[in-house]
Amino acid sequence: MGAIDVAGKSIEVDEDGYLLNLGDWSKDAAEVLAKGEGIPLTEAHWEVVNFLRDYYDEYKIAPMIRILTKEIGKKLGKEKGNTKYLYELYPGGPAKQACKIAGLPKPTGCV
Amino acid sequence: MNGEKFSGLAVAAAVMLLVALPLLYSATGNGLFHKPPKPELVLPVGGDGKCVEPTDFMRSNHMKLLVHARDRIVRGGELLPKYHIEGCKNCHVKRAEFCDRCHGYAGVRPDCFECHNLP
Amino acid sequence: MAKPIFDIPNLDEALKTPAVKKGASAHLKIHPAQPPLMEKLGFPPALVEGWQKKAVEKLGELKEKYKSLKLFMEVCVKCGSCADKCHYYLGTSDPNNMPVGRQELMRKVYRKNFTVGGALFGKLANAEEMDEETLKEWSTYFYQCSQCRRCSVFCPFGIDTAEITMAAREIMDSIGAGHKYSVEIIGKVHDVGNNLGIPKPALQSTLDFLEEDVKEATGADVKFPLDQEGADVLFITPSADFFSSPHVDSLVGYAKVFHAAGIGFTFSSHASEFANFGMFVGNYDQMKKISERIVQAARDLKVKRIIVGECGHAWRVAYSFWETLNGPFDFLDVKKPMHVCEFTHDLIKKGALTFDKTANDEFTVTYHDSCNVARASRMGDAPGGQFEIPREILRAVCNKYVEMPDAVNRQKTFCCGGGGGLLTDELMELRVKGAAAKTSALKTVMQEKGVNTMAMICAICKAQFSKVLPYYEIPMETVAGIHQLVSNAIRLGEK
Amino acid sequence: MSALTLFYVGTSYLCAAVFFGGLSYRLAGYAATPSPLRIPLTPQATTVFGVIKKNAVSMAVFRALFIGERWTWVGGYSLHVIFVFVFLRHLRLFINPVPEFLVDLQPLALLFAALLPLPVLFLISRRMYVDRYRYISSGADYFALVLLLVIGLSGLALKFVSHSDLVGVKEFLLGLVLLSPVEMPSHPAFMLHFSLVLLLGFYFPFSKLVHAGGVFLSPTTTQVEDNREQIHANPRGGN
Repeated sequence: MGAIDVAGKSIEVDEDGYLLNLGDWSKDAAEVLAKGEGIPLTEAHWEVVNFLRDYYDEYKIAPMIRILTKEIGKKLGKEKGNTKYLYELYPGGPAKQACKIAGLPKPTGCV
Repeated sequence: MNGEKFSGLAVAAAVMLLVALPLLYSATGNGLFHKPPKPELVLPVGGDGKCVEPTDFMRSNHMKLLVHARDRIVRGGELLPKYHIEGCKNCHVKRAEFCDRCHGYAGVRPDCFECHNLP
Repeated sequence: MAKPIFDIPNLDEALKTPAVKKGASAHLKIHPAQPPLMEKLGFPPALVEGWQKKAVEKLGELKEKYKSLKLFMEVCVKCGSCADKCHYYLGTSDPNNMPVGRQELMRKVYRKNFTVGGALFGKLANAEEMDEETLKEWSTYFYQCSQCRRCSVFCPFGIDTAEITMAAREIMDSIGAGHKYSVEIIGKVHDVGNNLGIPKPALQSTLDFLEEDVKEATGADVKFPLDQEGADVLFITPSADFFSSPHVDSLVGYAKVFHAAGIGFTFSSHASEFANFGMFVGNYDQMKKISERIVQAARDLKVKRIIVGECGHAWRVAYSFWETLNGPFDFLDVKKPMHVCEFTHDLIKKGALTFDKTANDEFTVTYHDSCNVARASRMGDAPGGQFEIPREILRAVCNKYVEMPDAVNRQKTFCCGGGGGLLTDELMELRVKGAAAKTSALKTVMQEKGVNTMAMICAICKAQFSKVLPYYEIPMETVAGIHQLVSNAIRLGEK
Repeated sequence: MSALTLFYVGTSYLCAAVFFGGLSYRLAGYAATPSPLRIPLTPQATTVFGVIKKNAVSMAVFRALFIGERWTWVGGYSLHVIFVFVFLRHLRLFINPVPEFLVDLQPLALLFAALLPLPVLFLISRRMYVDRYRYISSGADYFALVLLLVIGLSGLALKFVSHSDLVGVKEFLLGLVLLSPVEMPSHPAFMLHFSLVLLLGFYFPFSKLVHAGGVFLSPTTTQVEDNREQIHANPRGGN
């Protein structure tokens, strides 16, 4: 267990660096989390983060990767609607790395 | 009892039985609690009743004396009448009544008689 | 991918026996399970008072409960035949990852407490008490075993380290020292119905999405029904199939097979998970409770039979354990669980499916035998069906199929490196190193025979290889499910 | 009866009790412990006959070791084959009359039995010089091998160096078997050899040497794999 510092405020994270309390998330927190992963957040990154958060709000789980790619494809054009593009944005994997930055719990299972 | 447990116990019993088999074999021959059988030898009647070496020594070592003697006589050309097998015949007249008794008992087959003829 | 902070094994050397390096993987630790997670499963929340004694008591209890444990503790002659057969030893060089070395970690406690020699001679007889140091070793190295059973193939007495690892984890759980990954996942199964924690609405939306997606791509109305009472078949699959790639492509494949064969099936939201991590933690009651959900779903949905998807350890649980745990399945028409490969294979043999094999022409395919399918279960009527049936499917749907070398194939297959409850990020170094053995074989057929696709039927293998192959500069797209390739080639008779 | 004979006779019977009792206890213990779940190592035969057939072959040739570690197989297998000849060599001292075929076998049995030190020395040095085996070897592993070595050497000494009165030895051993002990031949090499064998007998049931019986009871290799054909209930019931 640890904590990250977001604008002077200490926020608890789990062993893998995921937020313990979803309510603690903010855009600043996302920036800090992204920095920890070595990822500079661009507009394209935010597309993914926002979609994940919206989906999570509704379904209490991150979306299937296929749903995510299709959604990104719809928004940003077909050539970006694939896993390869997502891995370019989030080399650690869209499920795990993007979820972390979006403040979602870590998807665990046979994934 | 389920099948596996039964087969397990059967295997355990079989292993034990395999080790105990010789005991059973012996026991059926003579019965337990009887002194073990031992070879009955017909000893020479004539002579002075003494072998070339003491009896105890001969029991453990006659084979070596004979083999050594053979080597020295046959290969070395020596004359060694004392340990020559032909000398044994003077007292131990019948192979079946002397040699074979112990050899049969211990399951040892000597190769002396491949060449030497002892009736 | 983030730069690794550890050495990546050289694949050319990966199958060679390394020199012993003591403590080489001692730093690879699991995350302990937090108290609430432990309590949910009825385990003590944290290390209990007098845990040393309690651990020994539990060991004593388990050795009387499992013949395997008792016999395996006592008959090892330490011949060393297993020593270099473990992918984790090959990958890490740590002697505690030699199967016999791992077993010794438990055996020394066993000797001390349950053998005359150990009690009399102590350290001289390699007997030691359960203490802090021992627990540390246990919680390290019993989480560096993927329960793949490869060692037992080479053991003259069939000693299976998996049985010992399961017992060790059961003992550790019972004294309050659990592994977060497995314990958390089992909790989610009880709460939500699947490992990933996908609630019913999300599951429904995912399946709806897939229906649309397949319709778009093929024009066929392939159904992905959920909780449909009275369907012929209850289909149970690992929840990763609803979430990850390439897993989902096999999910699409299953649905297409049912569609093409005209057989109705349904998923269940109550039992939306095939995986059974109860086996990984060695807990009989958990394993039973987890699989009970599936039986319940089958009763509730009034199906005639249960068919299961591509998952290795769960197939072992289903094939070898289900009826013992939850049977008999008298209420079903077909009482034995059926693997989706058996199902598809039967349909192919009957001529009920047609394929356009050229759809897979861009792939030169090889097959990875998953450990629990290969060494702990069967498919079809004859021993070895678990090897032949998947291969026959692949040959039916692909033009280019290639075998991996015999030394790492079929019964002698190497684990992907992520099985047995080790598919967790904190063990990434172990997973990468453990994958080296099989990956080196893959690389051989890639170089020599132009293989670009490795098919498999295990959700863990798929996730693990997708993640670790890039460390060896092999693209993650190399990984495929068998029904993914079926999906590519199957003709749906429409469009 | 001399005090020495009395001591050896007493110890021999105690040893027999410990050996047979201990081994039975251990093996029956394995047999009686349940296997709640079916765990055969697959692919496995689907019938009892099939499993027996498969194991008869793989146990007779030490198949797993053969495919696992060839040099250890060479040492281990030859040692076990030699045990068979050692058994055939000694059997004549425990049974009477001696069957003819056993007498015929003696020269051949001696030829092989006399090789015993070779695989033992090989197995000892393997443990000493290969790092993996050195790591896993403990005092007990060396003890068993060294004990075998000195038993073998003392036995060979009886044949080749200091010959004993074989008739006296057989009478003594047969007396033990028939529960009617007689005087023990006081031959130093024989006493040493016999003492070491007694030690082995005492040690056997407490040690890894029970693998000799345990190998037949291992669930992974001996369970029939018939989950498709049968329903297996947990012999313990619910858990």
